[in-house]
Formats: sequence, C-alpha cells, structure tokens
Amino acid sequence: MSAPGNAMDSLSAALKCNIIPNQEYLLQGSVLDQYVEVLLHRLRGLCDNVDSGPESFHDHELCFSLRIANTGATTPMSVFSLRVRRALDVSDTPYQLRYIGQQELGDKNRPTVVRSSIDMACSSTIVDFLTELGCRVDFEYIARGYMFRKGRMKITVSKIFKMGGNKPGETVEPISQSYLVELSVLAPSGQDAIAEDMRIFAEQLRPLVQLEKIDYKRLGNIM
Amino acid sequence: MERDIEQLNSALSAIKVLRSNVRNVFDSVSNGLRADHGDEGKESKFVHELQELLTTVNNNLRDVENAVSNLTPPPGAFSLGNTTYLSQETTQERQALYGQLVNSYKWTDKIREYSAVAGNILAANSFNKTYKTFSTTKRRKTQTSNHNVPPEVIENLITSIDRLFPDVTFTTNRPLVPNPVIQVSLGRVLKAIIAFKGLMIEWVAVKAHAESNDLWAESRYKVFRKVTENCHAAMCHFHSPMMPELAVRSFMHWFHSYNTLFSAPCKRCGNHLHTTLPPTWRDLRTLEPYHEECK
Amino acid sequence: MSYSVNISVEATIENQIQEIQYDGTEIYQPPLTLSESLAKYAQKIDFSKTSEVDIKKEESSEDSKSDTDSKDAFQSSIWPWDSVRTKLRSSLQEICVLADVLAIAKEKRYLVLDPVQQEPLETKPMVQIYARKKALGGAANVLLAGAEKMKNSQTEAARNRTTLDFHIELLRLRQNWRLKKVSNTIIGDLSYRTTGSKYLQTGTFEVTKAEDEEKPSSPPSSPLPGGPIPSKPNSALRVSIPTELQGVAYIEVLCQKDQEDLCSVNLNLMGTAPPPSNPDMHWQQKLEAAQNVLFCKELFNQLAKEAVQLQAPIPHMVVGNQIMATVLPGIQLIIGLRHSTSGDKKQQTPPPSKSDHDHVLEHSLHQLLREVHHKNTHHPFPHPATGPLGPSKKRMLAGPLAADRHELLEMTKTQTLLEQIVQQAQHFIMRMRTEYVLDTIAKEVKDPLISSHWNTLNSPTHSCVKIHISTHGYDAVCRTPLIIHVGEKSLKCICRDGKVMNMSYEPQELRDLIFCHISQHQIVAVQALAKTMGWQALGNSNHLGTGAVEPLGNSSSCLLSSPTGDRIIAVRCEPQAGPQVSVAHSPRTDFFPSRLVTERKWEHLGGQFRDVRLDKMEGRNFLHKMELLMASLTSNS
Amino acid sequence: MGVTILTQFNTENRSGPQNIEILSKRILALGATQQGQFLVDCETYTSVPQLGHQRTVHVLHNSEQPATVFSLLETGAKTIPLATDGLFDLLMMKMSHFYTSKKQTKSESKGPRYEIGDFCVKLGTVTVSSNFKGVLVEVEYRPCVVPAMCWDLLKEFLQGFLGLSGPTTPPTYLQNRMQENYSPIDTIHQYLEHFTMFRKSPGIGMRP
Repeated sequence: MSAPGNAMDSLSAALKCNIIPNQEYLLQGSVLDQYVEVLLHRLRGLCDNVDSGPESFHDHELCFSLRIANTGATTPMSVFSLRVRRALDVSDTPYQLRYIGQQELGDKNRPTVVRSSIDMACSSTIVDFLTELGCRVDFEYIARGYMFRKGRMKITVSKIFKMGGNKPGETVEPISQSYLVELSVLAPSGQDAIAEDMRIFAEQLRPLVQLEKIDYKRLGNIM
Repeated sequence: MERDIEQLNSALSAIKVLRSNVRNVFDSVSNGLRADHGDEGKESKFVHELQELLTTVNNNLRDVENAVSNLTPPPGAFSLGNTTYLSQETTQERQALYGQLVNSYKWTDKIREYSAVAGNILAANSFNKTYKTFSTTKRRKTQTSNHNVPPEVIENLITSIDRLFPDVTFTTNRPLVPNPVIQVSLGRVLKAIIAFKGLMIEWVAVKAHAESNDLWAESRYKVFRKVTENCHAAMCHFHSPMMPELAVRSFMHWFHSYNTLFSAPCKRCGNHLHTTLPPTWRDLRTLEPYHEECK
Repeated sequence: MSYSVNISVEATIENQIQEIQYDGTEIYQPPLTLSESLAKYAQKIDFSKTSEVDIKKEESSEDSKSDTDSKDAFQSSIWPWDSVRTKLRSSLQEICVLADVLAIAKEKRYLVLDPVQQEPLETKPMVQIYARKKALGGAANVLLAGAEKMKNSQTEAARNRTTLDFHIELLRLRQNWRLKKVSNTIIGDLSYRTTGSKYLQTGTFEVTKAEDEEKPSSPPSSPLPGGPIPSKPNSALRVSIPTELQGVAYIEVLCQKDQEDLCSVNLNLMGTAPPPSNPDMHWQQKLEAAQNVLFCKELFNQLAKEAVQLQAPIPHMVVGNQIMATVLPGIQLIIGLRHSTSGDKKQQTPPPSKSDHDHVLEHSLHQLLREVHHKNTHHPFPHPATGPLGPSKKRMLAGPLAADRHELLEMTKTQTLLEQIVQQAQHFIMRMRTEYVLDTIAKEVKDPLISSHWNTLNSPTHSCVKIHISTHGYDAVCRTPLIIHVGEKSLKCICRDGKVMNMSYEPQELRDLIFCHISQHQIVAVQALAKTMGWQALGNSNHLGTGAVEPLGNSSSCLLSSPTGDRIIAVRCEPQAGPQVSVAHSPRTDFFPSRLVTERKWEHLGGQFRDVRLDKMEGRNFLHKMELLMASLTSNS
Repeated sequence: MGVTILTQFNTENRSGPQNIEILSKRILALGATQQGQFLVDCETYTSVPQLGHQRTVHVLHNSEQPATVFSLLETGAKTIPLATDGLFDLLMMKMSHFYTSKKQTKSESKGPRYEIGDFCVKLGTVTVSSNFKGVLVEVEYRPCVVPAMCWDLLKEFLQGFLGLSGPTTPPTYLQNRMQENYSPIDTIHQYLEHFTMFRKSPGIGMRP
C-alpha cells in the first residue's frame, strides 16, 4: 500500500485528468397539468427500466447566496449561490449541496445549455453551516414528481410548490398549473457528444413538451 | 414458621421482663422508706425511685404490646365441619374420637406438605434417564413438535422476551413464515441476527450496529466473531428439546449479559484485554465475564 | 356554373393563408399580380351567357329577318334592288372585317387566353352532405359486400385448413418478442441486450410468411380430412434463426475426481438434452430455444473470459467448449457448453459420466448471470433528485457518514461469476463430504447414537449441522452437542463449552474429531450416570497422559467410588478402542493379617484393579452395562 | 467508526523519528501488523473582512475516510461540523473570494498505520507548514461506539504500549461526550484541538 497522498493533490490530479463530472448539460421545458399523464406514459415507453413504475421523489430545496456588499466602485458586487436539497420521502438520504455556475447558452449549433456544477452529498448540518458561513436564504420550494433515466440522461418531471408555513410539508401550494420537465446529464467537461443524444431524445418528446435551452437572463428581463 | 416462633419467644420474654419489673414496683412500695434512702429528702428520693420503676414498667408494657402486635394471630381452631360436634358427644365410648380425628388430620396435612417438598426436590434432580416413556398409557399423548409450531406461538415468545429486557430491542421479519429471523439490538453494544426453526434457535450472527444484516456474512471485527462462536456454543448448551421456550429464554438471558462486553473486566485476571480481546466469554450459569483463556 | 355573376367581386384585403405551421406561424399566399387578377376576373365572365344573349338576339333578328325575308320574299317581287343591297351589305361586311383585321394587325390589341386556376366551388353544405352520404353509402355497400365475401371464404378456409392467419401470428409474435420492420423484411431481436446483457453476438432473426408452395397442395376448395396436411400443425409464420443459434444448448456442470475419463465427455455433443429441433417446431419454441442458446453462449463466454483472466494457484484450463477449474485438491469442476445443431439428427446415448451433471450448480450459474444482467440495468435513483445517477445509495452516503477505507473497499469488491461458482462448488463438495462422514459414523458406531440435524436456512456457500451424541435410553442423562459450520474450504466445530476447532477440507479430520468426542461423551455420561446412582466421581481427565499412545487424540478416563466407598470403578475410553472398565474392592472381603499389613483398616487403601469383560456383560449398551455394574456393586453383598 | 483516542507522546529529548521508531518497535512486539500509511491534514480558511465578523473554516482530510472532507466552522460562539463528499475542496476554491486560506497554518500528521486485533494504531509526525512539531498517537478501538463503555479498555491498551506516559483521563474534547455515540467527526475535532495547540506552541525540537 502506498502512502496516501495529500487530498488536495489527488483532487487537482483528478481535475487535470478530467474525470470529475462537473458539467451539467441541461434542457428544460414545461407541460400543463392535464397532459402530464400523457408525458409520463411516453417517458415510460422511452426510458430504461420502468417496469416497476416511475420513481417518484419529493424534495425540499433551499437556495442560499453569499454576497459581499459593494465596497468600492471598482469591485462589483460578488454573489455566490448555493443550493441545498434534501429528500422528504426517503429517509436516511444525504443532503445534497450544489453549486451551479454561470450557464453558457453557446451558439445556435450547441443543442443544450452547459453549466458548471459541483454536486456533493453532505451531512444534515449543512443548513446551519451555510447560515453561519454568512449565507442568506434567498428562496425555498418543494419539488414533487417523477424521474426517469435513459442511459446517462436523467429526466425529471416535477411540480414546484411554494412553501406555506415554516415547516416543509405543512401547507404547500403549487406555483403554476404546469409541471417542470428537465433533461440533464452530469458529465466531465468536454463530453459534448452527450448533448447531441439529449437533443435527439428531446425531439422524441415533441410536441408534448418542448425541451429547450432556457436563458434565465432573458427571463429576468421579461419579468 | 421460624420467624413466628422467634417472635413468639421474644413476646414471651417481654412478658417475663414486664412481670419481674411489676414485681419490683410492688416490692418497693411494700417496703416503704428504707434506710438506704438516707435522711434528707427521703420522701422525694422514694418517689423518684418509684417513678423510675414505673417508667420501666411502662416501657416494658410498650415492648409487650409491640411484640404482641407483631405476632400473627393463630389460625383458629381446625374447622372440621360437623365433626366439631363430636367434641360435645356425651357418650362415654365416643368421647375419644374427636382427639383421634384431630391427630389424624394433622398427620395427613403434614404428609401432604412433606411430599410436596420431596416432589420438588426430586423434580429438580431427575432420576429419569430418558425422555422417552415406554408406558402404553402415555404413548397416546402426542409429542408436540418444536420444529413446526404455529407462528403465533413464536410471536408470543418473542414479545414476552422483548418485555423482559428493556434495553434490548427486537425487530422481527419473516422470510419464511414459521421460521422468523429476528434482529436483537443489545443497547449500543452489538446486535445479533437470530434465525429460528420453529421454537429452536438455529443460527446466530453477532455484529456491530453499523454492519449489514446479512445472516451469513461474518463481522469484520474479531471480538464479534468470537462472540458469535460463543453464542453458538451457548445455543448448544441451552438446547433442550423438551422445553424449547425455556431454552430460548435462558439463551436470551445469557445473551443479555453481553451488554457489558466492553466495560466489564475479566472476573479471573481483572484485566480488560487479553490478546487484544475483551472478555468475550460469559459463564453459562453465573453470567460472569471471562477471557477466552481465563474461563 | 349555376349561378350568375351580376355583382362585382373584389379581392379581400387580407391575403389568403396557405398553411399554418406547428409553431403557429401562418404562411400567406403572395398577393396576385395585376395580370393574374385580370385573368381571374376574366375567367369569371360567363362567355356562354353573353353568346346566348347574342344568339337570342340573332334569333330574334333572324326571326325578324325571316319576317323580313318573308317580307322580302313578298317584297322581292316588288323590290328589284334587293340583290344589289345584299351584295353591298356583304361587301360592307367584308370591308368591316378587313378593317378590324387591319386594326388588330396594326395596333396589336387582341385577346390572349390563359389557363386560370379554377377556384374551389362553394356549394351548399347540406347538399354536399347528402351527396357525400349517398356516395359513402354506396361505397360502404360495396365494401361490406366484399368483406362478407372474404369472411365467407375465410371461414370456409378455416374450416378446411388449420393454418392461422399470418397477421394474427405476427401479432402474437409481437406481443412476446421485439420486432421491427426494415424495408421489406421483418427483423426480430431475441438477445438479452434490453435486459442488461453486454454480449456482443447479435440475436436477430427474420420473420417471413410461410412459403406458398404448401398452399397449393392443400387448396381450400378441396378439403381432405385425414390428409397429410392437418397432421402437421402448420403456422403461417416462419422464423429463420442464424445457424449459430440453432439447435439446443445447455451448460453442463460436473464435479469430478482427478484423471477420470476426461476425453469421453468431450466427444459427445448430444447429452440428455431435449429432442433436437426440427424445422416444423412452433416458432415460439424455436425462438425460446435460440434464446437459450444465446444465453448459454454468453454465460460460457463470460466464464471462459474470467477463467483466462483469473490468477488461480492452479490455473484454470479452457479447452474447446470446456472450462476446468480445480476446486479442491483432486477435485475438478468442469463447465462445458453443450450445443447440438439441428442438423445432427442421430441421437447418441449419453455416456454414463453424464449422470454427475449438477443441476443445482447449473441453475446457480444461470442465476448469477441473470443477476449481472439485472445489475447492469437497475441502477438506483438518487434522492434527492438532483443527485448524480450511478452511485449506489450506500456510496452516496459514504461521504457524509464518513465511511472508512474498509467499507469503501467492500463497496468496490465484486466477484466474478467463475469465482462464485467455484466457491459454490467447493461448498457443495464440503457439504457432501461432511454428510458422508456423519452418515458413515452414524452407521458404524451404534453405542452412542449420533444424530445430525442440518439447518433449514443456509446460503450457497455456508451451511451448518448440529450433531447430538447421546446413548439410547440415557438421553436425559447426558447429551453432547456439537455444531459444525461447513464453509467453502474449511470446517469449524463449536462445542458447548465454547471450544472452537478449525479443520481443513480433509474429511478424515472431521471423522477423528467425532471419534474423540464419542469417547469423551462416554466418560462424561458414566459420571452423570454415577451421580444418579449415588456413586461418587473421584476424578476424571479428558486427556490422559498414561497408557499406550493413541493413534488419534487422547484417551479419557474417570474414577468412581461406591456410596460406601468400598468399591472403585475405573473407566478408560479411547477414541479407537472404545471403553475399558476395571473394578477394585476395598476392603477385600477376606482379611488375613500378615507381618506387613497388620490391621484390617489398611485394607481400605484400595486393592487390585481387575478388568471387567464388558463384552460378556448383560446390557444393551455401554451405559446400560455400567448401570448394571454399579447396581450390582452397590448391593451389600 | 470506533472510539478513537488521540494523545501526544512526550518527546523526552528524542527526535521525532526516534520516537516513532521506539513506538513502532513496541507495537510490532505486541503482534501488530503494519497496514500502510496514514495522513490527516488540515487547512484553515478565514473570511474576508467584508463579510462581517471573522469566521474560520478548517478543512480536514483523514486518509481513514478517503471519500470524505470534514469541515469545522468556528464562528466564535459555536463550532459547526460538516462532512461532505470529496468535491467540497473544489467548492472552497470557488469561494476564494470570500474565504482565503492561510498557508502558513497548513498542518498535517502522517506516519505508519498498524492494526492489532480490533485496534488500529497510528503514529503520526506532526508538521505545521512543514515544520516538525511533535508526535501524535492515535488509537482506535473499532467495534465499540460509546466512549464511556470502552474507555477503561482503551486506557489499559494505551498504558500497555505507551507506558506511564499514557493518558489517565479521557481527552478533554471527549470528557462531556462520553455517553454519546462516537463518530469520525469526533476524531477530527481531536485532531484540530491538537493542531491548534501545536500551531500556538513554538517549534519544539526543530529537527524534522
């Protein structure tokens, strides 16, 4: 057995070898409540291993941000946002901490949104930890729905609920009359071939749901 | 019985003391003033003496009362039903009958008492050399099977044992209905997975709490592997085909003594560790901890 | 043309929509150019009508003319210039025409006729509906009549022949198998790829309609009951399977001792397999057989790959269709792929060594591969849903719960199929050997009874047997329990006092151990019996140091004294030779004072031991004899 | 997962390697086998002043739990532990705007790792920014999870191989957690305690 190396060294080595899946390829869309059954039915036909029915999930997500106030005219305000998610329906699962970087829409030829993502499981002290770290809760919501897989692709069909009371699960009300549909793959950077697979898969869900690259900046302008 | 006699004796002696002290009082009163009271204030001295004597009498009286109250009242006369009228018999030749009757009654009573005691002692040290009985009368009694018992019986047994030990938690699951596999957590020390065959323990695997519940995988820790072996030995020891419930119960009782696995030192050498193992053996009768090498 | 246009029609301002796309964008027709619209309007002019009017006019003029003609005729006699007038008139006409022609030729203003698209005619909806209804009704009648006719012929055909319809067959096939249409052929897939197999060989088959050449031989018009055709349950569907998947295959697993006829196994391809597939087999059976062949091939391929890769102390051998692995010294596990093609018609009698074929191990091999398939496709879903796909739940928790090295290593550990089957085979042999040893000892040794209880629950590589040594009629007095764990390559014996003995795979070790326990059981049982008889155990030893050296184990012994202390019994029990009993009397019944021993009391010191010839004694077994012996010595004789 | 006791071994005028050698000889004589090496390292990040009052994040790795990154956040009032996947380091890099690392306090303890029965013994040489500071002995009894249950047993073991210099009372960190279930983060707490002590102390025995 060789001497264990420094953890940071091995991490940077792993970064160099490009084996850390830190890129998320993403397509998003939505479907109205009344058509969600049709969509689920189609997904059952398209995805792997749905003989036992689709896997459901019920998660609670908190969105934190760490920001430094504008100190001088030269330094822009820097914001660093983190998401914490936990499963409400399955016990003894870890909390999931997520950092999602700026998304690159790319040009028209690129079929999906690519954004850097650091994804890690963590212990339940994470909420306290982040709060004490100086983070603020921006918003929180509950997502409930189904997920599917097709090869490396993950498809989630979820309904987003507003948090009613302080406790999750107390009173929740849906945000809209539709379901959010996401098609995503987490891969090491440089594996753009998967994006093409995603496009083809998304094509198969048309016209029930249009999975597209969503530009949040533009959405922000509209609102 | 012993205690009753003791109390009776003490009550009698208390009465004796009381009597003698009362007698002293009367003595003193009858003698009146004596020379030893001296001249000055002889009355007051006499009165003083009398008072002292009376207080002792008082105390003695209290003692007697205490002793008497401690006594259990005798259980009255033997109620012999209508035969009591025999004692009022006036005819000459029948007058002795009652005395004889009471005597024979006492005699049979004692026989009953002694035979019960003897029966208990004999049952404990059986002279039976085999469980099989060859008498034709008993053959008709069907042997109850220990292998094939209704699930409720086992369920009842497990819940009754569960109630016996508050720091032991039982979780039952039944892959095969008449043969449950239970998981027994002994505090925070260890857990055991026990497979039953009917009412008999068939397999035991002892593990740390964090390990898997697989019945066949061994624990990664030496100490639990050793305890597993010892559990198998105890399973052999307590095995009793005639009284399967008792076997399970006594096994669980023995197993419960492992809650001090890490904290109790060896009874023999007084140390915690021997070849890096804590005392893993528990005596089958006294449940005292010993090292493998010290037992 | 039934309506007249007296109203002028103007084009709508909006352009017409040509097409609406799925995204909702509308594509307009380009607006008409001037000439196009002119043409369009021109087309709307009903020339025939105007000509009709003209004709009418002409008619009327003709009428008037005829009137005039008649007048002329009447007047001609009275007007002599008539011919001159007509001539003048015709010449005027000629000149007018000439002038027109000249004008057209000169100014080039003449009419051109262009083809114009006819606009869809808007008819009254009710009329249309009636018309269509009638037309449809007519068509329906034709179809119904045709269908009736076909149905009749169909039922007749069905009555005549037992063949099923190709399409119904195809539907059935589709319900159970994966099919797709590639140009004109229907291709099916019977591989396990969709259930997680990663085997490269394809399992495609082609579906065709059964050849028609058979049909003429049995025309529906000539039903021949009892003919050759109904005897063959024919299918309208034919599946053609690639040759390498044809036939019947199975995996043969056998455990055998060294150097037993190895080659004879090799030669025979046909085993006790089901009858060879004939071309007339139903497609379902045919496909199932082919699928089984594919499965067996994959399994064997996988095993062969592993056999080559694995670094075993005694290397595994892969020869042809056979893998040989050494399980225990002298014992080999042979896994063979037996594949018989359908062409091989002649049945060969299975060689006698085939009877060793282990169905249990074959079954577990199948199970193992299916487990691999299942694992390939059934990945756990992450919770919460944003987690990465792939790692198991345990691995997901490893970070936050701080799993240590050992646990992480355990997670990555996987066993190959061959390793697992070798382990199972090892255990299988160990179990067989243990069974054999216990059974033979139970048969050989009659005096203490040896009963063994195998556990009902066991794993493929671990089982357990409980052994009870007891004496008939004295089972309540003494019972020696033992637990033996049968593992893969070793045995472990646990006694009731917590002693643990580990043994190797050699069955002799277990045999010796049981014999040692039998001899110890006898000694312990005698002492327990003595207690109930009121005798006193003076001492005992399980490992006696005195006496002849034992071939195995140590002899054990004990000394018992009678309740009054005047008799002493010594028992010595050897694992091989069995028990020996000696008796001493003290004091001796007759005492003669000598110069050395002057007083009788010295005789209490114990006397000479004399051997008891147990075989001559009354009694069912050793303990019974001992009971009788003690009873006779206790009496105040 | 077991209970771990971390104790300093007095140098007694011997250099670090000598101490390690003596201890290795002793533990090998008891019948232990060496099972590779171990490494515990600690890096400390402090918040930038714009972020309000100062907070410190200690990020530790323990080669015994290779898939985990431990972090302890000290706010002054309380300490919050966190255990995450290995990618937490990546996140700390991303947060370099807010939390900056103090390179001169990078500490680690590394050395041989021995296994003896259910015990795991690690002899660590402590360096703070590659200056030798002392020797830390870690003894883990893996089957037990409650410190109160096995403290006597551990004490006996420690004294058996450290001699009189073995600890007589549980580590201060554990003293009011004796009845709680022990978890790997508790080991990390003990290491951090020792590292902070070593950081404050001037370089004893500068020989590496």
